[in-house]
Amino acid sequence: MKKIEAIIKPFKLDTLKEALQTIGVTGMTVSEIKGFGRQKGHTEIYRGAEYRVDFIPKVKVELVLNSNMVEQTIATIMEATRTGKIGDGKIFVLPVDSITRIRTGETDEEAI
Amino acid sequence: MKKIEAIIKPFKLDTLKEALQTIGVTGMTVSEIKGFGRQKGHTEIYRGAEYRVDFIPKVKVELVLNSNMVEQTIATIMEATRTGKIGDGKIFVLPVDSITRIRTGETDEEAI
Amino acid sequence: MKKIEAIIKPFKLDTLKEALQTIGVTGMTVSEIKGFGRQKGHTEIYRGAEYRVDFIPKVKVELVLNSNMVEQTIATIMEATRTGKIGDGKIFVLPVDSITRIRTGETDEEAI
Amino acid sequence: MNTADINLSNKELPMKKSMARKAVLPLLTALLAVLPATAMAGEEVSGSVAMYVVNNTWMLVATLLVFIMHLGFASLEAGMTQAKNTVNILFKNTAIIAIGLLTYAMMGFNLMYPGDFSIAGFFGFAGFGIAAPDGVAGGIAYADGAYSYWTDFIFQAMFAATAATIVSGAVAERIKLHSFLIFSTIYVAIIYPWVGSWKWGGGWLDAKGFYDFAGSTLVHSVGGWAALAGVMLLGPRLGKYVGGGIKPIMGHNMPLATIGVFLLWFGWFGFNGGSVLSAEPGLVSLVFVTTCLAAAAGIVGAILLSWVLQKKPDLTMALNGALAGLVGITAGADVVSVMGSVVIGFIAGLIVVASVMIIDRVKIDDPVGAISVHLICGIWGTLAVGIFSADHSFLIQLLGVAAYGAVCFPAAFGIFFVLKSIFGLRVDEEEELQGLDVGEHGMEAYGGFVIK
Amino acid sequence: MNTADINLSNKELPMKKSMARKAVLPLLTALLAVLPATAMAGEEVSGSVAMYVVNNTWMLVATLLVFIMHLGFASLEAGMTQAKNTVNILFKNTAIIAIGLLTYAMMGFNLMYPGDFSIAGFFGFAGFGIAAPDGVAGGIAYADGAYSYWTDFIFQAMFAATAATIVSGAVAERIKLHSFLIFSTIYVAIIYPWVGSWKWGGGWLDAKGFYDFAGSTLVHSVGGWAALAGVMLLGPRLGKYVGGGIKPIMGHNMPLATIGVFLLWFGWFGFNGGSVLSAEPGLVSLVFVTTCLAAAAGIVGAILLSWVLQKKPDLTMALNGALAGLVGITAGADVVSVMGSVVIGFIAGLIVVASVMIIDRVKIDDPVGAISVHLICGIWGTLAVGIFSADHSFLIQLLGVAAYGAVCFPAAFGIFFVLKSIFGLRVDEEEELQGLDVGEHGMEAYGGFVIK
Amino acid sequence: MNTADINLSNKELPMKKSMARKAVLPLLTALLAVLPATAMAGEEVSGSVAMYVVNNTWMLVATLLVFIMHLGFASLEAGMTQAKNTVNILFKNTAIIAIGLLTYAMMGFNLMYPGDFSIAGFFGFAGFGIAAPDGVAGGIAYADGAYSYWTDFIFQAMFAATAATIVSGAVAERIKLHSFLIFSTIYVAIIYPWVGSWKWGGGWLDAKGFYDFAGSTLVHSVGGWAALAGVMLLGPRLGKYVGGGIKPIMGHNMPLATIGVFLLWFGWFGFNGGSVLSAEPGLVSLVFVTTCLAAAAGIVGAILLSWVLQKKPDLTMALNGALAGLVGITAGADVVSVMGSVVIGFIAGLIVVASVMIIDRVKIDDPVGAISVHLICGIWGTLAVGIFSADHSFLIQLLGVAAYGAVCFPAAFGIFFVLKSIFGLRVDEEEELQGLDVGEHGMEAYGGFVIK
Ligand SMILES: Nc1ncnc2c1ncn2[C@@H]1O[C@H](COP(=O)(O)OP(=O)(O)O)[C@@H](O)[C@H]1O
Ligand SMILES: Nc1ncnc2c1ncn2[C@@H]1O[C@H](COP(=O)(O)OP(=O)(O)O)[C@@H](O)[C@H]1O
Ligand SMILES: Nc1ncnc2c1ncn2[C@@H]1O[C@H](COP(=O)(O)OP(=O)(O)O)[C@@H](O)[C@H]1O
Repeated sequence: MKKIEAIIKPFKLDTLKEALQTIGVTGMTVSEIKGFGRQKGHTEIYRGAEYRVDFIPKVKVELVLNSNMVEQTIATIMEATRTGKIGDGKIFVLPVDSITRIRTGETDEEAI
Repeated sequence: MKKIEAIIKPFKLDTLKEALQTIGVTGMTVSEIKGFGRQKGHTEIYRGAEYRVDFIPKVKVELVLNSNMVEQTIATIMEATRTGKIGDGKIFVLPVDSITRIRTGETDEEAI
Repeated sequence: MKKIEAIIKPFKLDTLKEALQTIGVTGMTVSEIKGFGRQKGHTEIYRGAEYRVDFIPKVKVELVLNSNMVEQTIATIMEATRTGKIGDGKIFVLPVDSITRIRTGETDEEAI
Repeated sequence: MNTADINLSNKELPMKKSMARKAVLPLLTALLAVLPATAMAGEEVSGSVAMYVVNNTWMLVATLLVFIMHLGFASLEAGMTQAKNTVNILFKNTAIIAIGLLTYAMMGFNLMYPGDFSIAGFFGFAGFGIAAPDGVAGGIAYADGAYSYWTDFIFQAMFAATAATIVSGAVAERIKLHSFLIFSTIYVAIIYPWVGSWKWGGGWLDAKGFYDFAGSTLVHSVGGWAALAGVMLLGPRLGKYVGGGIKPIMGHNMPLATIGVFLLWFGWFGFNGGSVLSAEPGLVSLVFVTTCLAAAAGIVGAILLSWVLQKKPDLTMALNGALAGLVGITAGADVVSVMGSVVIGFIAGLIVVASVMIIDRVKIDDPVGAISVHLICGIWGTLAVGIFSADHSFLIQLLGVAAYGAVCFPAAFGIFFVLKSIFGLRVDEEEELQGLDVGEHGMEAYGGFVIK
Repeated sequence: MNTADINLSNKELPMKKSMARKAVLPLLTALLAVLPATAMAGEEVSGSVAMYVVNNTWMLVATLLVFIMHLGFASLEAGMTQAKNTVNILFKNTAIIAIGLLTYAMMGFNLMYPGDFSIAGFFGFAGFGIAAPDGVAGGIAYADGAYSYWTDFIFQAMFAATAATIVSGAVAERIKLHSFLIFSTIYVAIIYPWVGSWKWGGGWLDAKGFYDFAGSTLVHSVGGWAALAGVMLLGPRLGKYVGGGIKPIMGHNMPLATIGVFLLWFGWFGFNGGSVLSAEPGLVSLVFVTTCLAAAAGIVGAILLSWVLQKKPDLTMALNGALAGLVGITAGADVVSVMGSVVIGFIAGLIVVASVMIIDRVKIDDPVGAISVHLICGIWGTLAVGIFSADHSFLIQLLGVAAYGAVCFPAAFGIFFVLKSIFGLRVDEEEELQGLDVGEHGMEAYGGFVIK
Repeated sequence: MNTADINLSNKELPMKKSMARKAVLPLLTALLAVLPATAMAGEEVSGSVAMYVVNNTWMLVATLLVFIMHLGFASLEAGMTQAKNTVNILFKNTAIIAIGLLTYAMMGFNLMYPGDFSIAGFFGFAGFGIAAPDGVAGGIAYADGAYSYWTDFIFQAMFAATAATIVSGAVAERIKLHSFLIFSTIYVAIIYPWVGSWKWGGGWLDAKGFYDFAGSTLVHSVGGWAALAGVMLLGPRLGKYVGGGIKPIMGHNMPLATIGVFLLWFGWFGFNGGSVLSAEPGLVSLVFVTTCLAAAAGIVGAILLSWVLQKKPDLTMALNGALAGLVGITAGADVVSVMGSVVIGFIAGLIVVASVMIIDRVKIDDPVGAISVHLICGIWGTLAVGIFSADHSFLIQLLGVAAYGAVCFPAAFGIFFVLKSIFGLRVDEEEELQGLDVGEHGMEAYGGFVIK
């Protein structure tokens, strides 16, 4: 089993959610984060003093799924969230040892 | 070493914290996230227009611990947070290569 | 490839960011979390009733990078964020299977 | 003035304007219409008429000040409770002012000021609806040149809704919306004005010499008794008292709570200042002084005691202290000395801190401290009149306090009890955990988070 | 008094003080300076002079009440929109009050109250700038003892900015700042006062017997028409209407929106109460009553309808309902019965809920419901005068409504259209997604997150 | 009226009521008690008495308007600083109003208006406590029919606390609570009233012809000098100036800051309008006009300059601009022309933007811009009287400015210095990083996050 962490632009979340549902992803966990990367933040002035906004608001989507789903899912994410502009984000894949559904105690595949 | 990520219902956090302390878990990291899953969100109306609340507020608890602690911890989490109702959440276990305590530089087991 | 998760004291973020840039880290993801650990929270009184503030505000920094960068990066993080006081935080290293840059479709090393 | 005047006037514009803008009788003529015969001597306005206009204007200003107290309550209650119940609290307060004004017009006013009592000094009702007596009877002669009939009504109507609002804070975060609304409607339409008639309507307590200048008892305790009844029937919020201990539930927005308290104080200038029922300079200004010094002393008292007991000064206690001082001085603002007002306020500040802690220890869960502020300090203020004013009897004041408690608490308890058996009072556990905003209103107070 | 008096006075302190603090003529003398000849009989002040001072004082209080309505608008609009556009909305409202006051002094006042019309009853301009007539002409004689010239100006000036503010809410979250500011300047400097002159300036509609007491049409509809024109040219916010469906965009701060509505109601005591243009007790108090009962009925109407239609009672609808009732009663607050005011308000409450939903379905995106509240209910209120007041004709009221629509909508549309072709009206997509706060102002409304 | 009247009256209810509700002498009789002998001719009220009541009523309204300015300050300061210090700021402002009112009653009033000076024109003290002169001496005769003794006291008392509040914003986010409270108490109890006596108390500067209508210098600069002294002794907030550069620290809540500024403006109608010390129509309305136009021009000036310098228009500068205009016009609101007020306000708007930037560059860390707004613009406004009013001398105005600076800055510096050596002024680094809310008060402003 794998965990996919996708860092995307906030306004792409709805599109992504719908795209993932169509390929049968039944669950995900989402959080608001701030990103630092190639996409340089802008310089602003507050009461006369300059400052750089380095961290840009992004959304992190976490998906745990079967290894065999990974490729398709990545493809779907790219399709749904890509704008071609710098700052589109990244997709990380991490190994997962086990999954448990708290409600039923089911584990691994059944728990997804 | 392993990392346990538990997605739970927010109001269960206090109970979980106490349960984990009793089994000797000395540290954890917590964040507010939104979850999408089998537990379907409700439909609401705002100023006459319908909308679905798909993402439900959840809490994510991250624990890094010795591999030998994993089983007991999962059991404890389930006990503490299970309501039997849909949306209780999930427990994911991920491998961890190393741990370092910033303050002392201790690593791995000593750093937990 | 590895993922480094560093839990640090919030006011150390700026220092850390600058330190990481100097060693050529080009991207990171940051989030506000609450931490529970050896650093015991304080007891407060609200309208006459005591309560413990167990969870202390922390910042989580996530870095995905080449395995060969890990050591140096850990060293840099420790240097930048260590105060020697309890609660300085932890550094976790997790394995990463793959990285994809949404914008270009580049993968792994090129995608960092 | 009439068109003739206009053409004569050397500056047409404003005349044309005022003429254009309001299609009413010219000013002076309008006034002549409401003059007592004695003053009908031609164009020149008499001092008495001018005095009537000043008095009435002040009463109207007092009215709008009392109105803004409802925003004060809404802000304070919302700030002192959890974010997930904010919409519910704001909704309740918005609904209550509407209900209060309409029911008071429908029956409250004539219940509170029946004129003649059908049951001597105890109950009277002058009929449904409101209608101004014609001519001077509804104008300058209505209250001896102090205010018009409509001014009397609207000023009193603003007071009415207040009593119900006091309850709202105490039962917050767990009461079913419709049960609360029905309770408020009954309480503000019947109980508040009926018991009010005993004193302000010239009923039996008034005859006994009981004194309550602006409502420490008639408004605040009356609301406080209902709050106590409601909280007892509802029980505490989930997670408030666990394993014998008290788990504080933080207010979610302190700036909002502070705005609420300052607006309440602001409105109190009209609540107390207007209760002089005229613009009489000496008296109104004295009331301003006693009211402000009592509030100030209440803050100091609450800060000192909370600093001592909690090691750190508690903002919410300082805010409660201000209100405690204000509620405390309300019964005697015009009959106690300035020094007296400081002492009354300071003691109220001490009382409110102690009361909040004690009430919490006996596991009565009052999220905003409404019972301590309005009931306990309302009682204190009423008794204080008997202590700090030579002209009033402590025993009579005590009798008044007891009389209101003896009727209001059972009445409120009864209404809540009936509602509980019919609709239930409390939302189900899941809704309470999730918050009443989503449960009762299907929305969040701080929506628009990117992730919906 | 003069130094002599002081030395004679048995209590020096305050004399010295007031003397010291203001370097003006002693009070009575000062007044004598503005007395009509008839009253020059020595030291004693006549009742008429006292009356003049009361009237003027009330008008000044009304002025500051209308002022605070601008904070009401700012809060309501900010609360009902997204956090990322909050600074922009607050900025717009801060700028508008400044622009409104300055342009009204520069030309608006003399456009709205030209005195003589150059084009009979249709257009007149008394010249740039403001200057008070000397002596009594600018004082007690200016408006027949109702208020001074400066009072007249500042009261009217506070009204002026309101019209522009109404637009701000409807076009929020997507309009370019400078385009909006230019529009507002033109609209408030020229259109609002010009069309206002038709009625309040004593123009042709006034001659026809059209009635609009405090501005359901002259202020609210005038603003509403511009809002409609702006929204139509701007188009909806991104993501509001997708695939035929409506995606609601939540307001981000309900306590703020509630504060806004209560402050607007608070200000309305001056908006309507001041429109009596004197402190005449009977009339001002009647206006207080009709205004409050209409607002209360509006709340009830909106709550009931939204509860029925949405299953859950909607706070934002209750808030819009209060405003609907207030806008609805504004045209006839002094000429309808108390019962009439309740009916007018209740219907306004129903209308606003229906209107918000319908306007949304026809894909006109009005984030705060300004069009429904100010335009639709403004029209309803104006027509209601023809229905609920025996002395006014429905047809004439209809004519007035039509006349304002026929001029204001095209005028606003034209101005927006020109601005669109020159500067563009709408921020680019990326800025809209990111929010106008960063885009137009380079800052966040809720900054200071540890991660910058 | 008396019971006899009642029975004669054709409408018993209200009579009974007003009788019941207040146990004071019937209105007219009450007034007769305070009439000057000349007016004792029977029931009929003289115009002078009516005038006295109007004047007094206006002064009381002005008083409550000044009161609400304290909420304005609290909101502005909280909004312009970080969330983690919000409770501390709200607490300070709540405590200050209490301290200000109580100390002013205890000694401030009699220090500021001593009547006779023990050190000619320089220092005088009329004794501890407050007590109204009996009968007419404390009523109609107290200030020549302008207001009663109690009105005088409470109006002045509301001003007093203001000076201390100004300091609070500048020293925010790092000062120890108790040190600040002690400082405020001393400053508001002694320094403010003492130096105030030089002008408003009829002291030496008054004799010199120095003019400060409502307190550009006596209130705002006096507070500003203390703010400057405090900031210099405290040093900047951690992380504000690092490596030669300036790191802005964002305000955390712009709606709150905006509410603050609008409430301050709202209160200014009483601050300036009440400083006429009567309801004299011509003068009060003129003051309303100059005050509002100056504020409006201040906004425009600040927006323009910040737009030019920062490329994007800064909301916080627009807000500071409004206050700058208000502070600027305060010294001469009644003696400059309307055009003059616009110029004064506009320049103040430019000054405040430049001042905020310069003060930041010289590393004086003033989180809310209090020094620029109150001190710098206070000085500008005082000098402007010498420029824009023919009747006043620039040099005398300059002398006044210098005199206050020469005493207030050293005095404040001295008090802060002593406190620093005894208790220390600044919280420790860890507390500052964590925030004063938890450190000093053990609570959060926005608590109730699910994770405690
Ligand atoms: N090495 C990294 N580790 C963790 N997160 C990263 C890393 N690089 C980028 N990110 C995240 O991805 C986001 C987008 O990356 P960025 O370099 O700005 O643009 P792009 O995705 O086009 O390369 C960043 O804002 C950050 O949140
Ligand atoms: N595949 C998944 N990947 C990541 N998080 C998930 C996944 N499935 C569920 N979750 C998280 O677990 C929460 C609960 O899951 P849900 O399916 O709603 O109920 P249950 O836990 O009873 O299966 C979701 O809200 C979501 O946060
Ligand atoms: N076992 C753990 N798993 C996850 N996070 C942890 C763990 N232990 C500590 N942390 C995180 O690290 C932070 C600091 O740890 P703590 O034990 O308080 O001090 P120190 O870093 O000095 O050991 C905690 O607040 C928590 O967020």
